[in-house]
Amino acid sequence: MIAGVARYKEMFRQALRIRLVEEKIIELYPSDKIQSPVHLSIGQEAVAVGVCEHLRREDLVFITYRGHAFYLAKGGSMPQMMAELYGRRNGMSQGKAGSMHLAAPDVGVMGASAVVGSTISVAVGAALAARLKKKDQISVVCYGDGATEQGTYHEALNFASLYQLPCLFLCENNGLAVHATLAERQSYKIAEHARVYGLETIRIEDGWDFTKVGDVCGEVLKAIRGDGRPRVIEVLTCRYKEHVGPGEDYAAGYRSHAEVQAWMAKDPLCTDTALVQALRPALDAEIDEAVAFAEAGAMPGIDDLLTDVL
Amino acid sequence: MIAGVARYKEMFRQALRIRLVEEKIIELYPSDKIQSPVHLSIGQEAVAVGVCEHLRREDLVFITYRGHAFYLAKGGSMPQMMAELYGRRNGMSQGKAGSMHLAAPDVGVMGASAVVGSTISVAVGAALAARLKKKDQISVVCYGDGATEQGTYHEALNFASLYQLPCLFLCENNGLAVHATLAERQSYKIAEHARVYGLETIRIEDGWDFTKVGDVCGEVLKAIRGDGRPRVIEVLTCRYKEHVGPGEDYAAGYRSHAEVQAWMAKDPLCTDTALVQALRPALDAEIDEAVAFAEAGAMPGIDDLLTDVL
Amino acid sequence: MNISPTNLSPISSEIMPARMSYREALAAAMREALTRHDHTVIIGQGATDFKGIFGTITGLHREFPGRVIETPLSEDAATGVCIGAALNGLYPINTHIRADFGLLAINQLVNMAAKQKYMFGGLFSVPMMVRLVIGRSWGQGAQHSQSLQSLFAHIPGLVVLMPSTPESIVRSYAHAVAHHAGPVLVLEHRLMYELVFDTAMHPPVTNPFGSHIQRVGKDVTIVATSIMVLEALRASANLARYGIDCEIIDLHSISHPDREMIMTSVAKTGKLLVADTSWLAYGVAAEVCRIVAESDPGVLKAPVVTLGMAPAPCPTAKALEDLYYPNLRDLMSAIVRLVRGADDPAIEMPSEHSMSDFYKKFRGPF
Amino acid sequence: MNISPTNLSPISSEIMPARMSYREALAAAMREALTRHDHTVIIGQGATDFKGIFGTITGLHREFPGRVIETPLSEDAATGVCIGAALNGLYPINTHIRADFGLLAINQLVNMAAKQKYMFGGLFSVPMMVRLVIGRSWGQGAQHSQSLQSLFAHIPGLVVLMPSTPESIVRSYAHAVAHHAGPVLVLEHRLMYELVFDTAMHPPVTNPFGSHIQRVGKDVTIVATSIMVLEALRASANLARYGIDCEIIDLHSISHPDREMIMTSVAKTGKLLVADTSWLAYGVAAEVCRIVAESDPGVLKAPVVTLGMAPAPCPTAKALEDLYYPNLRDLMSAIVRLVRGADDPAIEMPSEHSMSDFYKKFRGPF
Ligand SMILES: Cc1ncc(C[n+]2csc(CCOP(=O)(O)OP(=O)(O)O)c2C)c(N)n1
Ligand SMILES: Cc1ncc(C[n+]2csc(CCOP(=O)(O)OP(=O)(O)O)c2C)c(N)n1
Ligand SMILES: [Mg+2]
Ligand SMILES: [Mg+2]
Repeated sequence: MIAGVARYKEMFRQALRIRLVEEKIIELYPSDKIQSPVHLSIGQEAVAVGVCEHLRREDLVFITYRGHAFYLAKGGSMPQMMAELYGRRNGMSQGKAGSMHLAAPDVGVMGASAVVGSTISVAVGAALAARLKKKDQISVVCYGDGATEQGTYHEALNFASLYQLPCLFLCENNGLAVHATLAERQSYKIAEHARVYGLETIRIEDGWDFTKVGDVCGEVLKAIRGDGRPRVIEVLTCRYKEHVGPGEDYAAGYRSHAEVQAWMAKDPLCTDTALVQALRPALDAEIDEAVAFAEAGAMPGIDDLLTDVL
Repeated sequence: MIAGVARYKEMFRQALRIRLVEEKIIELYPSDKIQSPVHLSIGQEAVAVGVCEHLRREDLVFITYRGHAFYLAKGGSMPQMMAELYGRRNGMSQGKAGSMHLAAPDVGVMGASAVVGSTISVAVGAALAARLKKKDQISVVCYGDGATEQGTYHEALNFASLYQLPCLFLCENNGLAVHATLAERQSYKIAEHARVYGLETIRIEDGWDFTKVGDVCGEVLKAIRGDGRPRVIEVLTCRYKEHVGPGEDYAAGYRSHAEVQAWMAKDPLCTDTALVQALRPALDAEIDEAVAFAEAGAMPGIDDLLTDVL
Repeated sequence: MNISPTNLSPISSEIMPARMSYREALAAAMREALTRHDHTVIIGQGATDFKGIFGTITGLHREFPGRVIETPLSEDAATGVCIGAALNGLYPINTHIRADFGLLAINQLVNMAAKQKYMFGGLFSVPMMVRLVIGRSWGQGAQHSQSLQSLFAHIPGLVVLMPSTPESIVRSYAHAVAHHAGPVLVLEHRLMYELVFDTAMHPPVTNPFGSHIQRVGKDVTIVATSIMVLEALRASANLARYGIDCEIIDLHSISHPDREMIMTSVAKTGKLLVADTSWLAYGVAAEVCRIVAESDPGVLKAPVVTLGMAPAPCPTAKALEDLYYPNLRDLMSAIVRLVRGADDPAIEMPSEHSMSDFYKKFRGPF
Repeated sequence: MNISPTNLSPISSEIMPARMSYREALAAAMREALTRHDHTVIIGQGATDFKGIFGTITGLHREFPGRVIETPLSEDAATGVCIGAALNGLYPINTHIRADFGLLAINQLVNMAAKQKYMFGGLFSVPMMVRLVIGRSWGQGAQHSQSLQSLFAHIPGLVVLMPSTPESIVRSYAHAVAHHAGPVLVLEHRLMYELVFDTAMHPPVTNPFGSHIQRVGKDVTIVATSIMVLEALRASANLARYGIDCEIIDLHSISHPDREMIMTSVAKTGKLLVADTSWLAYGVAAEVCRIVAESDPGVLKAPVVTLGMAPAPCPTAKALEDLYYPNLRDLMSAIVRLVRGADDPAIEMPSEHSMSDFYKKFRGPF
């Protein structure tokens, strides 16, 4: 691991890279070049960056429709992702996937699902295969706080714990499912609930702090690599944009803008403007290239329509 | 409530009545008059008898395929049940239900389901209706330990707790789901797990003791009637027969006969043979009448086949 | 059961004005249900939020306190809750913003709701409605675009409807709430929500749970569902100028299609085209073919033509999605070939390639 | 994908002896899968218990330690686990002792397994098998008797099979494990488990994922599934004595029926009867009618006749169940009427009323 300042800078760069990609998406959106729902991670980047710091290429992450951050942090190709959002043939899934279904198996980004909670047990199954095939590999599943309300979550925690499989349950708790708050939806505390299954569970409150997230994830992943047992991390985080789409919807009144502003006041990507300035040019160039790659892509056509069905 | 000995005797009678009905089923089974899977409650009668001591006619119980005990304890008609097992027109569901789907809405026995876990949320919904319609009514759902592994259980506990609905979750924990033990299936403790949802939960270890079950249920039901909030009771119990069917399968080796024998040694229905002798004649007569009623029933026919579909 | 025509009183213009969008009709139906029937409740994810299930129930939770109920992300339990509530005196309306999520509730719908009445020999009934919105366009992709009517319509005990007009919504939803004591599933098409209808232009609905003739014609029978009814109307209007006269049956009742209406029409026209919103295999296309094949296939003067989604999951890219769904041109060509026996170069085909370009108001992000 | 015929090598008599029950064929297929393919695992409730999924995998957990895996009562997660395991190099075989419980797993099967390959443009594949056992008789009732093939066959991306003979099991299961990198659902019929087949009596299987001609005839085409294939064979044997010559197509591949085989046969016979194990509406009956109606309904010399479960949930009482399922007499009468145009009093009808009386070995409690 790169020590101290260098590490901070590198993680910052990763997080900023994600944010700038998503800001580019916001900028492009009115052009209708991206005709697909986009669930932005702006505000939540530190989670992906923190976990991925300690993941190896062969480790797997199972993600959701809100998947840009994890895809990029785990090493997915930015140009191919942009082309995928554009619905082009040079996207990694030839436009069949779009923003909601990012994947890059070559770097361990397993497919994102847009059905809430549906990848949790899938990740457990991948861990089962890792165990049986004696792979030195961790299976990480990222899901939102809302996903914990699905029955499948209960089933998957139980299965993973029973068989003591090498997986990490990573809950990105942004306090919202679409527009509903935790209090409207949950009678339990996520971390406490997970512990009932005999799963060691850590809760990170400062989800804006990528180094802190990285530290904790580093420890936990090391433990999983050591004993092959499943663990849970809950990270509190904050989504700055509307649930889906490029806008802000503070005016809708379902949450307080002040709370988000308080979070932003701690978010290095908002506060460390000097570093943003320093890193931005290179990142902007990379992003522009990705956009150019996407724009140059051919449209998929009738020859693609019925391939890969079976 | 009837005090002391009289109460013991009455509850004993209720429990014995159930056991004798099921022993009659065992006796009849080789005749192929009952051509339907039977999931016997022998060994578990005290649970139904204990809970139903404190339920009113208008209270609802949602039960499972292993439903003879609850059906009878809540006041369902024995002749109609027997006729239902015989597949006759004078069964309460004209033979369409059979042993796995007992119901008697006039006394609050809501339909039994043979899909494990599927009535749990249904009971919660009935409690929601009770709340909205301002009925003074408790909705009780009985389910096995295995049912707690279904995702729907998690969802239903959360829903009931969030809306604080007047229902009782009653888990009959016989330690087995078909032939699988708790250790093979559960990483959590049922009572501890339920508490995570903010539900007051009581665990009864002496599930053979109907007065004890009655005492605890009485308290808990009183509390629910008082504040309208949901609660959970887990009762440890013991199934003496095979999972489904009239036989014993100790030879199969999936559980120890000794443990069951230890349980039987405490079970009043096994030990208090004097009281059995005293009560038996009247109960046998009632049961014989029920069987006669069933045998006299007409077979359902083509006119019944397509009624009550929509 | 109550799936046959009832005596219908006229709909007040307050509930159904002369011009009205599909969404407005849904909103009117929901408000009516809550206003006229005390025991009606609405249960769903996002039921109380500011978007109000795409604007169909916005604000109702304030107007009817306690009767519009948010649920956690727990489709299975929410459906079970509705069944239990129905068993105990309420009329629950359960919403899903995508039909795809209905798969998480299917155990409750198929193993429980559909069977409660029969399985217990009539001791119970489960009056409730499930609203399933079919997603389409703006990159819904494979998991937000399914049109699962045939899965449910295969199951005895369920009534499955696909309203295609405001009147059909207003009539059938009111009938369900007031007169049918069983589970009714309605599949609403998201692409139509903002479409404004001239309500008088559609023939009046006579059987709320039945099929409707939307256009009388003699050359070909088009049996269509949901948005494909509107496409069929557009195609027919275009083709009428060339002397092709289509009869259009709005199937509407997917679970209980009007066999007689279909057979009478096909006997007259001799030609049948089925246009559905889902896959052809084991879908509406298949079921309509069964009706004809079992009744009298001899009336067919040509093979049946079927249109639906391509046999693949739905791709996200617009370029592919436009190929995935049949468009107006595909439909018109199919009709022309069926009626004339071959393409007819004299008939001008629309240039439009994408249905969503026509139903313009549908634009992301949601 | 690999759903077309491959060069099939002969099956050793060790795996398929001359006389063998359906259950024994399943057991042989399961053992073969574990023996020949290191990456195969079996996952299901009761997978390691002494009953071993009705005797099809008994003891395998001891023979193949760690590869036969018990699961909690969590159908959804168990299926998800299988999908994840498949994505990461295993070939999971997931068992359900009743097809009805598949509804608890359908979100994973339809929204995930069926779409993994297409949705990601070919980046993933999900090689796995799901065994769904159809319950029947001995009072299975509404929730333990469903035959849900059409729900799955409606969904692109799934292969759905219903083997009716030991050879079909051995061939298609081996093909799935060795050659098809996608989800395969097999529906096995509980009533056939103890039925002993004379394996040489059935024509050899040439396409493991295809349809098979089980009997060549000229008077009527019977397209049948699963146990109805055996019923059709029994009916045909009886009727042959009266000069009625049936052709029987074992549909087998519910998701990918052999359209050409069906059309060639119907073109020859002019008469079609479809006998399926499920409801007619939106079922196999409908899909086969679609194939004919789309291809060439003109070949039909009479309306298609369809047989399946009555349009209701399954009743428990034997007296009703016997009416609920078509029996041999129903099938024979239907064939006679279709071929002869009317009942023929000269033809002796079997007295048997219940199919389960014939498949005698099936007796409760389970
Ligand atoms: C099974 C299912 N139900 C409902 C939805 C609609 N939906 C999409 S995202 C979402 C909220 C999910 O919240 P959470 O899990 O906290 O993730 P977040 O969006 O906050 O990242 C909902 C309800 C869905 N996609 N899938
Ligand atoms: C959803 C579902 N999965 C599997 C089954 C098969 N099955 C029937 S009873 C049973 C065991 C249930 O155990 P438990 O809940 O503890 O109840 P018990 O039988 O012990 O009373 C199982 C797995 C089923 N009926 N439904
Ligand atoms: Mg969230
Ligand atoms: Mg149990």
